[in-house]
Amino acid sequence: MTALDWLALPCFAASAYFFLAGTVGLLRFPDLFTRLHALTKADNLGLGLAVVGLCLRSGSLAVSLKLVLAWLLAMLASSTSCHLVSRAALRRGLKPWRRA
Amino acid sequence: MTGAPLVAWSILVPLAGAVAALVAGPRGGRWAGLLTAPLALAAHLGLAAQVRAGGPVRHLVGGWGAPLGIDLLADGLSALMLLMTGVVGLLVTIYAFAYFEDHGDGRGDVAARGDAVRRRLLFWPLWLFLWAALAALFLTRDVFNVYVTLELVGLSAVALVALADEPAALSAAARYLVLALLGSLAYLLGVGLAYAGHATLDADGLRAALRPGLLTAAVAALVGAGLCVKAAIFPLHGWLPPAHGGAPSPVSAVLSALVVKASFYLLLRWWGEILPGDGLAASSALLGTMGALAILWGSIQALRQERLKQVIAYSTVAQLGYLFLWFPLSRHLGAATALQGAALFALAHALAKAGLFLAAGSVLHALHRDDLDALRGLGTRQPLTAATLALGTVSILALPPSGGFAAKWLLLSAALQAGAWWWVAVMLAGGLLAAGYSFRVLERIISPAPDESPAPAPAAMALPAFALAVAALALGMAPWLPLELLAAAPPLAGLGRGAP
Amino acid sequence: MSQPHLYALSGVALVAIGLLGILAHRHLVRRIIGLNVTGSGVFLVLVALAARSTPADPVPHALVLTGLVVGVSATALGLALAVRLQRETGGPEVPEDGEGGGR
Amino acid sequence: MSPLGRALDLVLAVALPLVAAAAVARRGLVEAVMLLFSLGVLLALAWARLGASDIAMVEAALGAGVTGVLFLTALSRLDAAAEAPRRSPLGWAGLSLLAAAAVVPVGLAVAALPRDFAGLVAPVLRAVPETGATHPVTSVLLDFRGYDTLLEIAVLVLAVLGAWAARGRGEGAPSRAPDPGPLLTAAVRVVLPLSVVMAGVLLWIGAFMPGGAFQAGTVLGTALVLGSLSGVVRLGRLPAWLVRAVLALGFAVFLVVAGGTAASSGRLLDYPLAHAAGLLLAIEAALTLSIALVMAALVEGRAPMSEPAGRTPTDEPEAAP
Repeated sequence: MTALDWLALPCFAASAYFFLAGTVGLLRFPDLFTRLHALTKADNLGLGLAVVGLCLRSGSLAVSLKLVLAWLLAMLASSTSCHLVSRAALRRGLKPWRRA
Repeated sequence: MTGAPLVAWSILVPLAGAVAALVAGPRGGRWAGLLTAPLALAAHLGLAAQVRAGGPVRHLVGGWGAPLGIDLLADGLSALMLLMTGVVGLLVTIYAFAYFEDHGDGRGDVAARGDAVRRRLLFWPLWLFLWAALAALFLTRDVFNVYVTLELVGLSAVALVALADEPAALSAAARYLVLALLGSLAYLLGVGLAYAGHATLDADGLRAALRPGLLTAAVAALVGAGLCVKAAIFPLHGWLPPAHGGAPSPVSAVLSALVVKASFYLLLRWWGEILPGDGLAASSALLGTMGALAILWGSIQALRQERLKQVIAYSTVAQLGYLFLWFPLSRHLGAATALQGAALFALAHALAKAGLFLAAGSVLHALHRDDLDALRGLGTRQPLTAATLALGTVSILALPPSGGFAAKWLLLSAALQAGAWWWVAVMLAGGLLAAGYSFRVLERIISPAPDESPAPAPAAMALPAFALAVAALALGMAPWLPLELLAAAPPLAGLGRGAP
Repeated sequence: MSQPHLYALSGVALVAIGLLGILAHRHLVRRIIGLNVTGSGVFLVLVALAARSTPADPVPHALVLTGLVVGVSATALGLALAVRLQRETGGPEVPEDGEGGGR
Repeated sequence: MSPLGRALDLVLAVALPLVAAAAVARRGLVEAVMLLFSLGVLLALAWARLGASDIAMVEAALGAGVTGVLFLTALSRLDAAAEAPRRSPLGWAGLSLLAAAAVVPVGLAVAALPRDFAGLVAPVLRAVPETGATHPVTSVLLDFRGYDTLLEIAVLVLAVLGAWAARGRGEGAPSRAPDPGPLLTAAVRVVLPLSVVMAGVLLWIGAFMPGGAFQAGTVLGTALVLGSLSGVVRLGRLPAWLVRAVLALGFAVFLVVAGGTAASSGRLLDYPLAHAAGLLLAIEAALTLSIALVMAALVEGRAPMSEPAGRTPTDEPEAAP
């Protein structure tokens, strides 16, 4: 394994951690808004870290750029859909959760 | 064969017609149909003449040849099926040209007028796609290409039924769609397994490669089950009467006359040509039994119906059963006669049944109802339509000199040659029951007319229907014409299995 | 078990599950779901068995591409029919098999 | 094969039937449909593992994109909240046994197939240089088995006609977002041009690597659907004849090539070698447009009948805001 591969390893580990955290949040959080929060924030960060790791390992600028583009598009999609879902929920009168 | 690849034109012409009809829209679509039909029939006729004169015609698509490419083949049987499609197709086209123009116009509300436009827009491309799909199905030798043509046939048939308004027809279309898709997936899995074992999708390649064994048994079971589901053979026939009975009449005619033959044709190719003959005894007997039950059950149900189109539709369930008697008969002495009988039966039934459904459409057009009592006095009110119903029934009843008689005669003699008296008994019982349900129709036609006399259907509708019924009758006076075509390029060639 | 056989048997399981869905439900949309599962299973069998050669056999890949497009077409038609059925008959259920018509 | 890859295969092969079973057995309809999408995503992974990247691409675009939108639009018009009637565990067991029994012979036959299989790999690779493409799957799709593809396009056009036929009278356009909101509009405005570029790239590279008309067409079609749902693109405003013409375009071009080859060489789809690459590209470009419009039309769903006779209240395009 080269030095770059070693550098990529913590990125993947951190990425896996954030995906796991996001999934736990999706399953355990109390309402729609907090779940969306967990899903988009943590997963986007996790995806970004995975992209960084893959860029380090790819050793090619062209591939790295494509990976970054994929990340940007995924963020665009997730933030848009998160916005749409939460807005629809708000308009239907769903009240955000508050600690009792 | 350069310059006259009639095999290709037989498929391309209706396809081009379908595209033209789609682009032409609700106004011009019917003209595209009227233009396409004679051209397509001409291509089919030319191909049949070529086969008759020079034997089977093979067409290597793309010039590759199997196993890499797809082969098309016109032998006697496929040429015969093409002619059936072409003749019925042309006459139904002429009928539909008038039918869809007349229907809905000037009566009913705005939504009904919109419905009429929707039908005029969609019927023509759908029907021409169906025509092309049938031609492609009858001509291909590639078993995966068959899957694509089957889906084309199935989806266009479902869409044509969905043009109807009756809720019963729509539910039937939904049921048919599910069954047809399940059937084609089973077929596809069978074909996929065959490829996974033998690296070819060509019918002749598979015939050479398949040996009795586990793989072949699985392939046969999947292909057989898939095609039986699509063929609406007893006990899988439940969707057929409401779908065929509830569809617009030209659609009923092509479904009953042509579409039901497609799955049978493919089963015949697989059981007769592709699968190894040893080990088919049990499945052939099973298919024959299903056919026998279809004859009896379909005829009994036809006796109980109160609407003309339902009677005709149940008669299709029964008549399909006769075709399935080919499977057991093909395994005995007299196999050659059985094939002739089945081919002629398919042809005669197509002509007669299309004529009957079109005539029923003319009755509906004039009276807006088709219960059997509405037929009273038809003989004086709509003599041509009444004559069509009578002549078509003669062929369905297999009375001499009709085409139905010649076909049933051949099937009966094949059964006698095989010494299979039980199939003979089933056929005779089926004939008696058919006499029963036909009598209920004919008796009313000749009974005296009620006072009211609504305007009959236009001649452009009555004449093509009559022509079909006359053709069904004439077939019985010259049965050697199709049989010579069959003999000029016999299918199942070089096999001799089961048949001496 | 080799990789192709593993996936092929997984595909056979999908076929059975899809069939189960078609048998168990009368709702047309659910039956279409079952058909999609069955179709995926059939495609998986084909592609998995094509992976037995190196490189993978391109012919089944082409067949499955064709099949996928056909499947989407059928799904679209079926779903349109389900919506229509709901409006005309009040429910998207496919009626039981049996002798229909004859009214 | 690496142990990690082997483990992934094992997990996928087990997860696929589990997710499928959940999709089939789930009582809520929306959940069942969502599980079907998940199955599509897992399948895309399986295709990639099996070296079928062409299929993976189409599955991702079709399975998760177009099929998803089709199901969701259908659900929005149906009573989606209705739950399937409860079935006793015994009933499920009986049906499961029936379904399993039906496929056992197939499973046995599959298991008994040899581990090695030559298939048609060698003949295909030998003949690929004689086609207008270098990517074997494209060669099979458009040349060796181009006739299949011709008929398959007919199936696609047919699906649209069938959906129009089934639609019946008096049904409006799909309910689109009443107010898409600034974020969605902005996102779609970014994604649309990108999708067009992406479709062009896929179309072009299809000749020598995974990609081609289907992939390009589905990407473009999904973008059109997205644009039409968000109100950025208004397909309803196109004249009816134009919609029908573009819909037919891909098939018509393919058909003209088929007819031309049949007339000149006597054989259907026998491309002259010198023009093969150009012909394939022309076919693929026209197909891409038509496939994209097919996808959009399937979601949109109404038959375009603008002819005067067809002017009924239900056929009027919606009054655009």
